[in-house]
Amino acid sequence: MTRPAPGLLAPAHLAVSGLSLSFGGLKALTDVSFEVRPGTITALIGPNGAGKTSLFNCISGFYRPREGHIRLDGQDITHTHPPARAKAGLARTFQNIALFKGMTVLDNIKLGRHAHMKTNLLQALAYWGVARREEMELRAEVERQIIDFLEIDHIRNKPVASLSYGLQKRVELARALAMRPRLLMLDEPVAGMNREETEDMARFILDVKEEWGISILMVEHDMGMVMDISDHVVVLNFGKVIAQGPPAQVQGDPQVAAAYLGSGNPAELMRRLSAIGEAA
Amino acid sequence: DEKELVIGGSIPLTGVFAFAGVAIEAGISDFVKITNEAGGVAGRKLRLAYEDTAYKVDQSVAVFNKLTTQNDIHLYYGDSTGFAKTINEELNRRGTILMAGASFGSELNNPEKYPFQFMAGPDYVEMIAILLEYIAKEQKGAKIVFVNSDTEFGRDPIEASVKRAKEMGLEVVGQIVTPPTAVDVSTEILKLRRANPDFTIFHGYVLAPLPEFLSQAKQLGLKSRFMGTFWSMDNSLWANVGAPADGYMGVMPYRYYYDTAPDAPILEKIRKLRPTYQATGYMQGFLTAMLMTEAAKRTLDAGKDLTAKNLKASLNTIKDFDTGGIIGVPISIPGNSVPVGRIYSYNAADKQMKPASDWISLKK
Amino acid sequence: MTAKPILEISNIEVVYNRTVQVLRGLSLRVQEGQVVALLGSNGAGKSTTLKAVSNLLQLEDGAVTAGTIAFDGAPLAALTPHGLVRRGLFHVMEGRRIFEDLTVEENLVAATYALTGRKAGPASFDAVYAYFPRLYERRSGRAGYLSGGEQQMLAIGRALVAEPKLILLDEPSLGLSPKLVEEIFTIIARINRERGVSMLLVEQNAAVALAVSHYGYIMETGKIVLDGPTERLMADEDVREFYLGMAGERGEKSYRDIKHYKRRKRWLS
Amino acid sequence: MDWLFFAEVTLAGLGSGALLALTALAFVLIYKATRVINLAVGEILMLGGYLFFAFSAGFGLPVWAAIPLAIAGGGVVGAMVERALIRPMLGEAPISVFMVTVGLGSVLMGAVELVWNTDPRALPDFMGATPVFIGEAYVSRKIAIGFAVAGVVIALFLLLFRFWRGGVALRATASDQAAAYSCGINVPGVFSLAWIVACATAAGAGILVGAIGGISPTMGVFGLSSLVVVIIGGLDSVLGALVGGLLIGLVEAWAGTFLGGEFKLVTTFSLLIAALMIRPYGLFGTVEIERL
Amino acid sequence: MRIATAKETYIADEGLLTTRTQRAWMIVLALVLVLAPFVLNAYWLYLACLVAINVASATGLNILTGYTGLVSLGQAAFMAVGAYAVAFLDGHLGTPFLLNIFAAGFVAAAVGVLVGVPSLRVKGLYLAIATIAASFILHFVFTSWVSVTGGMSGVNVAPARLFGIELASPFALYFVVVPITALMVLAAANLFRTRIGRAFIAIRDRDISAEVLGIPLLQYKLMSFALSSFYAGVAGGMWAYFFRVVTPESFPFATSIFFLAAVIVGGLGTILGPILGAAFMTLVPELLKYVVEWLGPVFPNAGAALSPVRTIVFGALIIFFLMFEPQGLAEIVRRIRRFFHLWPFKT
Ligand SMILES: Nc1ncnc2c1ncn2[C@@H]1O[C@H](COP(=O)(O)OP(=O)(O)OP(=O)(O)O)[C@@H](O)[C@H]1O
Ligand SMILES: Nc1ncnc2c1ncn2[C@@H]1O[C@H](COP(=O)(O)OP(=O)(O)OP(=O)(O)O)[C@@H](O)[C@H]1O
Ligand SMILES: [Mg+2]
Ligand SMILES: [Mg+2]
Repeated sequence: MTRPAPGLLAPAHLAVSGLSLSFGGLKALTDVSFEVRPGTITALIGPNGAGKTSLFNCISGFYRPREGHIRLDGQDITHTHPPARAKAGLARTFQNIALFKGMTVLDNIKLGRHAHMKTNLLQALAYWGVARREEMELRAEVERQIIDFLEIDHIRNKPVASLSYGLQKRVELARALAMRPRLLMLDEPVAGMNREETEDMARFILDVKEEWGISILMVEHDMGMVMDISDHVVVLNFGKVIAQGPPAQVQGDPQVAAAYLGSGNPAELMRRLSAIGEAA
Repeated sequence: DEKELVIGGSIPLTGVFAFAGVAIEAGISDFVKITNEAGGVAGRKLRLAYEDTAYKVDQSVAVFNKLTTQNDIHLYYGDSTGFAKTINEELNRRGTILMAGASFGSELNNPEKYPFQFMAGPDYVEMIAILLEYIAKEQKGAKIVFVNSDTEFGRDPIEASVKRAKEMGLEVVGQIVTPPTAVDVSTEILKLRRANPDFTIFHGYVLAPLPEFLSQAKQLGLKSRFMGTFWSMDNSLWANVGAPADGYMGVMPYRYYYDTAPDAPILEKIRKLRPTYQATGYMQGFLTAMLMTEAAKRTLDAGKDLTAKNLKASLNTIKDFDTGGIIGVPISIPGNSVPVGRIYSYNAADKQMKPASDWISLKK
Repeated sequence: MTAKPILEISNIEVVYNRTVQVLRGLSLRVQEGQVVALLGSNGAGKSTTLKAVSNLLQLEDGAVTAGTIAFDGAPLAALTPHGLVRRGLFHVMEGRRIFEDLTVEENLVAATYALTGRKAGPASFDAVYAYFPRLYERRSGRAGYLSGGEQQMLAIGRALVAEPKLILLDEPSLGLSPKLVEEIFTIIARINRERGVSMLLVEQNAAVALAVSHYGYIMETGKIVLDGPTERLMADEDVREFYLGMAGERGEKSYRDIKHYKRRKRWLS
Repeated sequence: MDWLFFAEVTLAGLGSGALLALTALAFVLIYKATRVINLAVGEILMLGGYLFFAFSAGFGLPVWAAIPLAIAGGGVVGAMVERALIRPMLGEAPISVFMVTVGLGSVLMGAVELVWNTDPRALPDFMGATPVFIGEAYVSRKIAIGFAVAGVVIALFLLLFRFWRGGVALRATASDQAAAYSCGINVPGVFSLAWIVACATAAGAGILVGAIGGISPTMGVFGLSSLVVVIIGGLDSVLGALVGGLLIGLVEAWAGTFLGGEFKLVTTFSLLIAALMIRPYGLFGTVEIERL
Repeated sequence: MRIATAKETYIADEGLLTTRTQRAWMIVLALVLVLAPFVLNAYWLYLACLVAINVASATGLNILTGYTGLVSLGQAAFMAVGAYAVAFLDGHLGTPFLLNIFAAGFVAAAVGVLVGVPSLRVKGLYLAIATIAASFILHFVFTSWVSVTGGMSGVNVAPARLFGIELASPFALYFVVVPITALMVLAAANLFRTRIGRAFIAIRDRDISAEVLGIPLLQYKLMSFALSSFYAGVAGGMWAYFFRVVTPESFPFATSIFFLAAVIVGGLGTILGPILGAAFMTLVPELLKYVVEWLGPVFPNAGAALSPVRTIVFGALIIFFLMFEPQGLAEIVRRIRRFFHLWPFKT
């Protein structure tokens, strides 16, 4: 595998402090603070409706927080426009797949690079000079570094709409990687995947961290994977951070177990469920 | 083999002006038939080659191009002011076609700018001038309101007519403009009531919204009399309106289908050909064909080529010409129009437009 | 338990857009009162199977080209999708598919159409709110603003309102927190055990799915490749490795240890 | 300022606004159930006018029979159109379906021209002529009747959607057809119903509009004005149709009176753009949920 | 049957015409276009020019509506802006033909940007109606700004002149109009090979996620409006030289519907779509006239009686094509191509 040019993708440091967000009366986030250290995988977990996706949206600029700051490598980006953040190295995938249905896989991936390209309208209409060169470079890079890496060469010219769910998630990851990310945000990357596909995805995520040297922030409900691959875990509940630390420590936290994890034990669950059967 | 004389036609058989187009087509066709039965024109058979334009300028142009490539055309019927203006350059360039049409646009009544076109009646300004003369005779210093639709057609004569009315000592107490698509005119009625004129002159409408104007005005007891121009003067349209239509007046350059005046043998013929009422568009088409054919006949009789210049010159030689009674007085065409007309008034009991004045010829 | 099947699928084939064949001679049955799990990898055709049962395929330009499906002893090919629902077959679709523009309560009202011709009195949502108190709190808010998990609750809540005999559940645990997964599956089990509702359950979370069900099917590329009572499936080595994430006798394996080239499924045809 | 005149103009505006609102209802009903803007509403309105003309003037039926027959005729056309053209387009892009309704408009217009030719016609008078006076203010009788009818019909629909679960079925169908099916909602039934009721409403509006301004194959443009109403009120809101209709009626009346008829359209359309900048989904339209 | 063509380089893979057959067809087409004026009569040349003008405008609308997803019913008004711009420049400043055409594009683009401003907040069909509003407001400007537009009676345009040759006949204009249109179509095709084209499509498919992925929405939506109206403006400019008179009624609202119909019937979001659609929509009414003519002997007076039938058939054809092929004519062409590509195997 080819590594990206060194220096280009210095892993980013994200610091969120005192973030609050509300929708009408609903407080989606309250005074949320945490950090993503360069080159680590930070997992964001919490019950449904805790505000994880909303937090992602604040970081990528789709929601405007009421209070608080978001800093990328020390620079305050709380009020920058979403496209500028993308250019600064924030890339993400979406909980409900947001691929562009009218484009092929290849075009979806190429789109990720948009903010880093320079072709202007006139050059584009003429497809001459910069436009042509830039497109060719992009194509070569995408092929070498992303399509090969994620093993999606067989589908590159297919329209994304015809792909199965698992592959679509993989294309989303590919598009995010094409954005030259320094911080990659993944919203439920393995939801709806079976064990085998989850393993594939986990391997990609680890590779991205280790070989590309990218910081990763990830929302995920698959505790097996979260606990195995993350370096740091932040737990949200009702919009507040209720715990954070290394995976093992968080897993042991009784508050987290009560709000989020449940029994965490299929055998125990099975016993409970058969008890229901007998009672009836 | 046998030489023909072809009248080309861009005629709106569909679209907003279709009601007129259908009648026009019938009128021209009948004229062609009658002429051919009488042996044609200077030994040539007359033929109408036409197509529908939906009253759209680009379609009219397309039809023009198509017909002129397929036929040897020297006479042409065009359907709108827009078309007349658009095609004018082309007519000048070709110099082989004399054109007239459904437009009485006052702009076209300009032999310098439109040397190869004419209209078989007064232009819109002249029509209103005829109305004004009638009014001035009826009631000195009468108060007038102009009501027009906000279209090229509707706006055409208003400015000039307001000026003329003032010159004639009439008082213009209001000008009302309605959007092109208006059906409901209740606010305009209110304005009219404020102005309280003796005469209201409509222009730029065919039928709607005039009946509503008339009936509401009656309800309100307005004293105004209502008048309109050629395209709103069709008898059958008003026949459906019923009582409110009674007393509606307007300027009409031709006789109506049912006119049994002794000096109108052509109408007799038409009634034989078509036993039911034919609309005013029919007369317009018929007379237009007659005049352009006359121009061609005079050109051919003089042994000249059928160039636009010769055709137009021949047309302008028409003097005290008998139209077979379609127009009640002999006509002359010194320029681009035939500034003659007569005031008719609708009689609801008989369901007929009845003459309310003598033929009025405008003096230049 | 009597062995009367409430749903019987025999040898069906399904084709999309008249070109893409997705199911190839698939058969399965659900006994009355049982929960049956249907497992399989992405794109195997699980959702397609459920849509074939609920007659919703035609909406996506798909068609059953061979085989039969019988619900409650009667072939269902002739029934309209809504007619089927009114007879007691309810499909909780993949991706939740709640009505975003409607409020939570209106979503439940919409589900009362399933009772047409079966129940006279006004429907009550108390049972739903008892199972999912969170929905009660948000009952007059627009459903589109609910979080993913809340929407899933609503989707299952609609099924409850419909009082069906058979529920087809398509990935109910998708995007739910571990705790909620347990809760929802507990509720699924309760609905089954307390009300005797049969279920056909499609799930990626094999552990919980097998925990609540009596019988299981495993499908790959449009065919059933393995089936049996849950106990037997859970003992199968491949099921343990590929669906439950257990490595041999040692128990669960870690995601950190995954090799780049791994053993692929044996039954893959 | 002449207050009586102002009051009269205002009343006239409200009256014509009510007719716009009634026609707008036809857009709203179809949009609510199918997310389709039916650009043929204007032509169906025209057809309603012609059907009434045919039944009353043609067959000589009394007005009380001709009106329901014309309305029912509109409904029948709606049912046929829905079955033949709209249902097969289920699931296609809304813009394609929109274009189909444009084609439909052309077909209906051609059909009317074929049967009744292109002459503009006046409908037999069935509303009487005595003007109505509210206080001292004059109101045209036809406009007053139109106002009353439109008011009653819209109020009925408002009540219906308030207290009948059918409204939920309608919106559920629009939101997600597959999910609506899976809730036991008769989706094709809802579609048919929406089209039948909407087209019947449009046909009824056509009788009123035709009674005021006469009928002609081009009277379909009235549909365009009420489309503006729907956009200002919100595409899926009955209340929006009412408020939007009255608002546009008023603005047109005031603009036409105090600025001049040539300003009517610009004023309305400028208002439309301004309104959309402030409320992009109209006054009462459902805001589309945008989440990532 | 052709065996799949393996491509050696990315350049080849990203070309507009990727197979030899495609290139061959393109050469044939170019030859046909060059030779056509020497074969066709004035009527067909007139139609060819009209088709070319409409293709240019429809291609522009397709950039906005088909690729960027912003439905516009204002295309006719933008064309009118271009036409008036030409009329003004030609009449008042006497600037040369090509410059005027270009300037018409720019003026229209500026107006387009203005009209596009609401597009950031207003979406979907609401936006479509807002563009209707804009076009009626423009119409008002055309009728009222008499000193520039000549008011209701409009302005005349002198024949175009290029290198001292007067371009008055369809034959002469053909050699200007068709190449300009061809260039514009080519430019549009190029656009969608680059980041800007991709950004447009992304906005169409899901604008909010596009923004998070680095695409400034307002800038690109306005750019799309500008480009689309530039195309309309150039088309309108050519129209002005073609008809040589511009009035407020030259571009009625129905023309906007015509263009939208052309793009949809042809196939939204494809380069071929607007070409086929504009040709289809322009020529069908003409062809229907021939049908009526043939029927003439069978039904006397067919012209008058059958013309409503034409209106019906026209509407019915739109309906039929959309029901039969909702993706438009371009999809049919694609299917035919695929058929020959794989022939004799079944797809
Ligand atoms: N645009 C919005 N308007 C109103 N409420 C919103 C909006 N977006 C999110 N919410 C609410 O904010 C809360 C947090 O939602 P969010 O989607 O962030 O949850 P989450 O933690 O991602 O949950 P899940 O794990 O289910 O995806 C929820 O209660 C949701 O209903
Ligand atoms: N509407 C459709 N048109 C064409 N192909 C389809 C359609 N829906 C599904 N498919 C194809 O059918 C196959 C089976 O799809 P299905 O959704 O049934 O899979 P699944 O087993 O439910 O997968 P997942 O676990 O990802 O939900 C896939 O290859 C998919 O691409
Ligand atoms: Mg979330
Ligand atoms: Mg599935």
